[in-house]
Amino acid sequence: MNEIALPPGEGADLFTAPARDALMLEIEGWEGPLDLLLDLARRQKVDLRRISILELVDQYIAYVEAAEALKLELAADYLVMAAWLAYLKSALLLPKEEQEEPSPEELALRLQLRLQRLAAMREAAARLLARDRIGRDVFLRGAPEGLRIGKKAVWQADLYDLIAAYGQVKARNAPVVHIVRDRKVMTLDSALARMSAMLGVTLDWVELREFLPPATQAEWSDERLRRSALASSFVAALELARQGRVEIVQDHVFGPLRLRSLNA
Amino acid sequence: MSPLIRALEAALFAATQPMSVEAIARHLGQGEAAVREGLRELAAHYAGRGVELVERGGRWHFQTAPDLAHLLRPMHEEPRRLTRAATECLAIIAYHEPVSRAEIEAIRGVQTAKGTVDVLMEAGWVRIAGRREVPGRPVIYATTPTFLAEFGLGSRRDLPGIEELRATGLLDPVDEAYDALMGQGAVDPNSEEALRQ
Amino acid sequence: MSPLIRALEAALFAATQPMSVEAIARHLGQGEAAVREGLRELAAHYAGRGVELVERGGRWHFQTAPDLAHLLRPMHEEPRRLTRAATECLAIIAYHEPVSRAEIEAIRGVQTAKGTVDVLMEAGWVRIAGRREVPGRPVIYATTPTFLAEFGLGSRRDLPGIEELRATGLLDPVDEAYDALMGQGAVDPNSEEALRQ
Repeated sequence: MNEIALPPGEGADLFTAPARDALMLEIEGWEGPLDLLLDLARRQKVDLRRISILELVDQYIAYVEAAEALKLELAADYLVMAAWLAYLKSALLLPKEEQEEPSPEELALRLQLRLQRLAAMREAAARLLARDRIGRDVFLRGAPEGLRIGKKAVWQADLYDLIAAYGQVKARNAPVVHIVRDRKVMTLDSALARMSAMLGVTLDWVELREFLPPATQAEWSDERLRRSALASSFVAALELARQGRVEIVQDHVFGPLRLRSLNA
Repeated sequence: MSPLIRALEAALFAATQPMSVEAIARHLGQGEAAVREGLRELAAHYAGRGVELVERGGRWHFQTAPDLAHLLRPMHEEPRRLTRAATECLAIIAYHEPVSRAEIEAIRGVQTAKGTVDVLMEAGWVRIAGRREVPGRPVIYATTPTFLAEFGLGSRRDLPGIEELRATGLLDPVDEAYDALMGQGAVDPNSEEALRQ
Repeated sequence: MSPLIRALEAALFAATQPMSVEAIARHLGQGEAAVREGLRELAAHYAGRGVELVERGGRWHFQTAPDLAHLLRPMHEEPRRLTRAATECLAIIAYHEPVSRAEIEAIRGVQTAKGTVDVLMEAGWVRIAGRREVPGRPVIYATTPTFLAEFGLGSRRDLPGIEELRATGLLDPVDEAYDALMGQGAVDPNSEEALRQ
């Protein structure tokens, strides 16, 4: 911990006017405030564990102020960092008993640890790139004959397997047996016969519904059966009209259908 | 080993095409006579090894020894029967493509291991046909032209329809899963008779 | 020259990718121990020549000697340069793997564009290594054997300076490093003074 600080004076002259101009030229060069901080820290030309955080804060804030003076547009995160560093600086300068948690010493140390880690990775990246890289420093065989590696499983199946499998899936999972409940219906034939017979005894207009068996009869009381009878009777009426044996009128849409025998 | 020989060896190894003596000399900044001499020496070094340095039509290149050609070919092909799970999967993809794994599972009624579809892709019968634009963007699978060719199908329309499967009895419940579903109690006494015959 | 050595030499010359001992043994129908022994012998034979046999991430391949780069570079296209962001990302993944995007960003102090990690994955250097079992289950990244091969690393232990970085705690997250420092109880009152300078 006692390595954090820098002997007074050292590094103080590093941030002079010409350096500031040079710094400005690099404005596009930084990847965010941490990157800029690291660069500034390095300008202190000491081990990162020995940098002066206060020094660094001053340098950073000076940079941001200079950028503002030059009317350079700084991304918001640079300003956020500047505000945070200003807070850190004032906290560091406050008497200890007025400090809140976390302590400014902790914040400063954490910042320093972050800078060390970024610096370490930056150096690692440079060392990584300096290695003998394939395609740049060392080269592989330019025209390898190629090698087919390992066992090749030749999967076998034929169309029968395929459709049999599909059949099994269907048999297993689709509803296997369709049970259609035995439901009474009036067939078209019986509707035709009934309608023909009834038309034979009257020359008047008769509404379609009157051809249906009366609901009072027990066997025709089922509503679903009556709907079947209505549908079959309707189709029977159309059939008789097609044969030219009846005419059909309907006064308005959805109005009652009336039939009259033509060959009386 | 002389620097020239090392350079020749590296240059010919890395070259994408056979190189003429002139090209090598130019690249390495050496005289052609020295290069020719070096090539002879290098060829002698490799003689009888697994790799040889050979001249063909005035150009030099490395090649693997001809007697080892069998090592470069595929090993042996191992015919393997497709598992039932994989066959069902393939069938569902063929009938329903494009279809996601979840949809395959819904149709099969059982979980389908990722490896099952992988086997079908390895066989060249199934391909990834994109993603379904629904939450999770699941990958969807379809069959390949190879599949049609190997299964003797002109197109997917040639796959027998459900009615045809039913007609051939392929939809008849034949497997244990069905019995399990139906419950043993529901077995028609006649069929038990039949089974005992 | 033994038949095994010849076969090894031919197979590795012909291979389009680095090969593991297992793959070579399987391909040649040899025992792994014999293959390992043969590889050592072959590597010794090539040591100092224009071409070398090297092991990278458990896989073996031939490559030209590094000191001949100046002769061969003019004959080859230079690989695409990496951006600084991509290089840093790659280093962070390599030294910290497996690592999530948030962890990369914590070290770099900036958001990492989605494309940056994608470029590394497209290059075949980085792969998705699963998910971290923390809230949000972030994807975690790690390097590939291709990365080791392309950067001439026998294994991750060969990453430049990794032992030193590990020993000095520079690969630990800031929180851990902070706690470690505090845990030592070695808070020097002078340091607080120093910070206020």
